[in-house]
Amino acid sequence: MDKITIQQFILMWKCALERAGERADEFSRLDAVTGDGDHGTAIVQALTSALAAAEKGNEYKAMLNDMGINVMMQTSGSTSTLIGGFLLGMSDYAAGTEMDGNQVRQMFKGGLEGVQKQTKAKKGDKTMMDALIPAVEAMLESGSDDICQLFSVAAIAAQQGANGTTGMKANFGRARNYGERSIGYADAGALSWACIFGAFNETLTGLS
Amino acid sequence: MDKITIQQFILMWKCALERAGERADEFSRLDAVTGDGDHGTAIVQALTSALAAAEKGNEYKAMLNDMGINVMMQTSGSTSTLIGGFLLGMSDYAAGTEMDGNQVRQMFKGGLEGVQKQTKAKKGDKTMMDALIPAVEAMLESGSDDICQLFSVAAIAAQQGANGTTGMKANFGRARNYGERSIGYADAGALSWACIFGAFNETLTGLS
Amino acid sequence: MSNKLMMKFINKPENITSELLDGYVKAYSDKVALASENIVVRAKPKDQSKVAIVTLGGSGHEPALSGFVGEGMLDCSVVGDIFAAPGAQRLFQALQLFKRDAGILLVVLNHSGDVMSANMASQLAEKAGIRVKRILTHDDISAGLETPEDDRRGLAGCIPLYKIIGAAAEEGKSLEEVYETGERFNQQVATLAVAMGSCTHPQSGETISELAKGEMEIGMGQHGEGGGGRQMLESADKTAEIMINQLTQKIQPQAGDKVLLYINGVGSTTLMELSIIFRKAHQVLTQAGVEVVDAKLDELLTVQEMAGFQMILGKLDADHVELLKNRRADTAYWTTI
Amino acid sequence: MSNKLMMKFINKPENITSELLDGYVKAYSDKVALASENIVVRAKPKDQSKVAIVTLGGSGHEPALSGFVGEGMLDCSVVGDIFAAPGAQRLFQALQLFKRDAGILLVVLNHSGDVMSANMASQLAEKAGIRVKRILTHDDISAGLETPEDDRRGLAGCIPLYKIIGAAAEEGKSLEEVYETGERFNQQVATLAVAMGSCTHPQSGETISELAKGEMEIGMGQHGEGGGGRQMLESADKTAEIMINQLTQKIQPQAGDKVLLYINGVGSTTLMELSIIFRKAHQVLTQAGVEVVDAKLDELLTVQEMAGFQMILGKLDADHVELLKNRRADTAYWTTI
Ligand SMILES: Nc1ncnc2c1ncn2[C@@H]1O[C@H](COP(=O)(O)OP(=O)(O)O)[C@@H](O)[C@H]1O
Ligand SMILES: Nc1ncnc2c1ncn2[C@@H]1O[C@H](COP(=O)(O)OP(=O)(O)O)[C@@H](O)[C@H]1O
Ligand SMILES: [Mg+2]
Ligand SMILES: [Mg+2]
Ligand SMILES: [Mg+2]
Ligand SMILES: [Mg+2]
Repeated sequence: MDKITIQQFILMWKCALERAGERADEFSRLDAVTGDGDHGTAIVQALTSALAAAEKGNEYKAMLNDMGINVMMQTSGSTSTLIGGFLLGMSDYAAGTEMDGNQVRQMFKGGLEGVQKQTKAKKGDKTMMDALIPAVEAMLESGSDDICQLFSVAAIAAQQGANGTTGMKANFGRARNYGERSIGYADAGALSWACIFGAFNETLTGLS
Repeated sequence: MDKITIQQFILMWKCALERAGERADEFSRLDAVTGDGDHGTAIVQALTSALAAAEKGNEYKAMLNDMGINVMMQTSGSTSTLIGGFLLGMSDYAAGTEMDGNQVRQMFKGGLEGVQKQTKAKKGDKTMMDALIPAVEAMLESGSDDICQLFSVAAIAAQQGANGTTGMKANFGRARNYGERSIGYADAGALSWACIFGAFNETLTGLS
Repeated sequence: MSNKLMMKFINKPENITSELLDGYVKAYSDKVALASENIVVRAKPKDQSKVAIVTLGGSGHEPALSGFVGEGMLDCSVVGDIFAAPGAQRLFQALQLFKRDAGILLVVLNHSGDVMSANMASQLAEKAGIRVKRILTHDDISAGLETPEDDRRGLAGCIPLYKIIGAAAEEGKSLEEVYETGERFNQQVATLAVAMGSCTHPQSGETISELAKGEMEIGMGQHGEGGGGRQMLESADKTAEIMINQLTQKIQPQAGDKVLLYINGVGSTTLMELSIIFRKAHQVLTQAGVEVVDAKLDELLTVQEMAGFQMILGKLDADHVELLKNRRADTAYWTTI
Repeated sequence: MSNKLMMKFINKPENITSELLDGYVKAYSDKVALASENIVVRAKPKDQSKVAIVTLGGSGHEPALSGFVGEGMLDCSVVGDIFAAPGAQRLFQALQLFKRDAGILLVVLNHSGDVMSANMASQLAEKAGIRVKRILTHDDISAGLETPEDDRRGLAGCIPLYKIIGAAAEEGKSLEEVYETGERFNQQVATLAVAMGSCTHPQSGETISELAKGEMEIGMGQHGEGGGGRQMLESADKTAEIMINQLTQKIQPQAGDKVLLYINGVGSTTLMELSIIFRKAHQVLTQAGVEVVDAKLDELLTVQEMAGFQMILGKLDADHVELLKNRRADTAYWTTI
C-alpha cells in the first residue's frame, strides 16, 4: 500500500474504537490495581470523540487538529491530554487528503513528539510510552515505504513493549505511589495503545 | 423466708447484673433484628448504675430512689426510663431496712405502677411489660407470705410471659415499625426482665 | 461487651460518646462547650431574656443533634449513648440549667426512649417550677399517610425546625410565638428514608438491618429499624420519583407554594448520589409549579455508615422562609450568613 | 461499560457528572451556576478588578472541588469525569472566561492528569495573552518526608488553601501577593490519608484498592491508589498518634506556633470517628504547646464510599489566621461569618 486516503485513515480509528470497546473492562480492571479503575472508560471516550471529529474531516491537517481538540474537550483524565497531544502532534506533520509511507512515518513521529511535550516518561517507566515509543521507533527504523508493512511492525513492537511493562516498577501516573507493588501487572495505558496499533494494522491488512 | 434485709436485696441485684452480663450479646442481637441492637449494653449499664447506688444505701426508700435516679443519669435509651421508673415506683412503697412478704409484694406493685407512668404498653404489645406484668401479678395472686415463694412464682411467670412474645406483633418501641415482620422473634426487653427475675429467684434460693 | 472486629476508628466502645463529644467541643471551641457530661451548650450563651431551645437524642447520628448548637439554632442538646435517649435525670439537669422566665422550648423526636425521658423530665421540671413547652416531631411518613402523629417517628425534619425556632427565639419572640411558628412548620414537613445495606452498632458490634445485595428499603428508620417495604434497587431517578411522590401526597404543595427540599445522606451514600437524587425530585416539584426556595444536599443526621438517605419536603409560610434563609446562624454544621 | 450491580443511586454511568452538577447548581442556585458544560462558577461573579481563583479536578470527590465555589473562595472549578482531570481544552475555555488584567491564580493538585491538562491549557493561555500564575499543591507526605515536591500528590490540603487565597483575592490583593500568601501556606501544610476497605468506581463498577478485613493503609491516595504501608487496624488513638507524629515531623511546629488541624472524612467513616481521632491528635499538639486555632471535622474531599480519612496539619502565619478565620466566605460547603 503506497498511499493512505483520509477515508482509510478514519477506518483505522473506527476499528481502534471497536477493539478498545471490547476490552474496556479489562483495561479498567487493570487500572484498578494500581490506579483508579477508569482507563477503559477513558480510552473509549477518547477514541469516540476523536472519531466524531474525524468523521467531519476532509483534509488531514485540520482533521487531526480537530480530533485532538475534541478529545481534550470531551474526555477526562491523563488519557485526554496524552491522546489529544498525540493527535495535535500528528497534525503538525500532516497535509492534504492522501499521505505516502514516508509522510505517515513523519506524522507518527510528530505524534510521539506531541505526547512528549506532555510527559517526561521514557521507556521503562511503565506507562503507555512503553508501547508508543517502540511502535514509532519501529516505523522509523523500518526500511519499507509500504504502509501496511509500517503498521505491521508498529503493532508488533507496541504489543511487545506493552507486555514488557509487567516486570516494571511504575515511575509516573497514579501507579507511581505503589512503587515495588506495581510490579507483576501490565500497564493499562500501554496495553490500550498496543490494542490501538493492533487495530490500525488489522484495518490495513483487511484493506490491502 | 419471712423478711428480706437490705443486704440480701442488694445481692439480688448483683446476681441480676451478673446474669444479664452473660447474656448481653444475646439481648443485643435480638434487639438488632427489629431495633437498634443495643439492649444488651443498655440493660447492663442500667443494672450497673442501679447497683452502684444500691451499694451506698442503708435504708430501702432512699436507696431505691437513688438507684432510680442514678439509672436515669448514667444510662441511655428506653431502658433507662423503664428501669428508672420501676425503681422510683418501688421507692414509693418501701421503708426501713427489712421488709416482709406483704411489703415486698406492695413494693413490686409500686414498681410496676412506676413503669406504667412511663408507657401505655400492655400485655400483648410485645415489650418488657409481657414479662413484668405477669411477674408482679403472680406475686400479688400468690397466697404465700414467703418471700422465696414470691420470687419463685414471679420468675416462672416472667419467663413464660417473655417466651410468649415470640408470637406477638410489636405495638411499641422501635420494633413497632416492623409490624408483621416482628413476629417470630422474642422481645429483647421481655427476655432481660425474665433474666432479672430469674436472678432474683436464684439469689433467694441460694440464701434460704 | 462483644469482641467483634469492628471496621471503625474507635477506642473502648463504652467511651465513644464521651470521647466524640470531647473531640467535637475542642474542634469547635468558639461555638460549643460541655456544660456537664453529655450536655452540649453554646460557647457564648444567648441572653437570659430569650426563649431557650433544648433538644435531646442519642449519639451516633453526627453531626446531629449537637452539631446544630450555636447562635441562631439550639441552645443545648442533651446527648444519650449511641442511638439511645439520654436518661430523664440528665435531661432534667439541662432544663434546670436553662430555667428562665422566657421559658424553654423542648424539641423531642418521636422515639420511645426520647419520649419517655422527656415525659419524666417534664414532670420533674414542672415540680421545680421550670417553664417548658414541647414540640414532638413526627415527620416520618413510612407508616402510611393516615397514621396518627404519635405513631410516626421523628427523622431529620427536626433540623430545619431547629433553624426556624432558633431564629424566632433569637429575635426575642415569646415562648408561645416560637412554639406556634415551629409547630406550624412541624405540621407541614414530611420525611421519607431509604436504605440499602446495613450498618454496625459501634458498641455492640451488631449488624443492624441487613439487606440483601441489590435490595433497598424505603421507609427505613433512623437507627436501622426497618419499616417500609423492601424492593429491588432502582435507578436514582426512579427512587427519587417514588419518594417525592409519596411526600407530595402527604404535604400537598400547590403550584406557587414555596417549599424546602433537603436530601440528607445517612452515611456512606455520596454527595454525588444525593445531587443526582435531588435533581429529579426538584424536576418533579418544578414541573408542578412548586417553588423550591431552600435546599440542602448534606449529611445532617446520619445512621453510622449506612447507605441511604432521607428526603425532606416542607411547605414554608412567609415567616418560615424568612427565618430559614435570612436570619444568621453560626453553628458547626449549619451556618447562614 | 460494565453491567455490574452497583450499590449506588445513579442513572446511566456516563451521565453521572453532568447530572450531579445539574442537581448541585439547582440546590445552591443562589451560590453557583454552570457557565458551560463542566464549568462551575459563582452565581454572583466577583469584580473584574480582582484576581480570579480557578481550579480543576475530577468529579466523584464531592463536595470538592465545586462545593467551594462562591464568595471568598473559588471563582471557578473546571470539572472532569469521575476521578479524572478535565481535558486541557475545557480548562482553557474557563481561563478565557476569567481573562482579566488582574490575572488568574490557577490551583492544580499534583496528579498526572491534572498537571498535563494544566500544562497544555497554560500554553494555550499564554498564546492568548491570558495572565495565569499557578500553585501546584503536593501536601501528601505518604511518599516520605524527603520526597521532592513533584513526586508528592495533592490531597485535601487544597481546601484551606482555597479559603486563604480566596480571601486574599477578595481583598483586592495583586496576583503576586495572592500567589505569595498562598504558596507560603502551600509550603507549610501536610496531609496524610488512611483507608480501610475499598470503594467502587461509579462508572466502571471496579472495586478500587481492596483491603482485607481488619487491614488499614496509611498513605492511601485520593482515588483509592495505594501508597503507604498496609497494617492491621489500630485503635483510633493509636492511628491518630501515628499520623500526627508523621505530620509534625514534616511541618515541625514549635511551641507557641499556630496551626490548623482538619480531619477530612473520605466517605463512610463517620463524624463520630473523626471526632475521636481529632481528640487524640489535638491532645498531642496541645501537649507540645502548639496552638490549634482552626479545626474542621467534615467531609471536604471524599473518595466515594471509601472508609478512611485525611488528617491535615498546616502551620499558619498571622495573615493566614486572619484570612482563614475572619474573612467572610459563602459557598455551599464552607461558610465563614
Ligand atoms: N505522566 C504520565 N506519562 C505517561 N503516561 C501516563 C502518565 N500518567 C498516566 N499515564 C498513562 O495513562 C494510563 C492511565 O490512564 P487513565 O486511567 O485514563 O488516566 P488517569 O490516571 O487520569 O485515571 C496509565 O496506565 C499510563 O499508561
Ligand atoms: N414504649 C415502650 N413501652 C414499653 N417497653 C418498651 C417501650 N419501648 C421499648 N420498650 C422495651 O425496651 C426494649 C428495648 O430496650 P433498649 O434497646 O434498651 O432501648 P432502645 O429502644 O431505646 O434502644 C424493647 O425490647 C422493649 O421491651
Ligand atoms: Mg485511571
Ligand atoms: Mg435498643
Ligand atoms: Mg438504643
Ligand atoms: Mg481517572
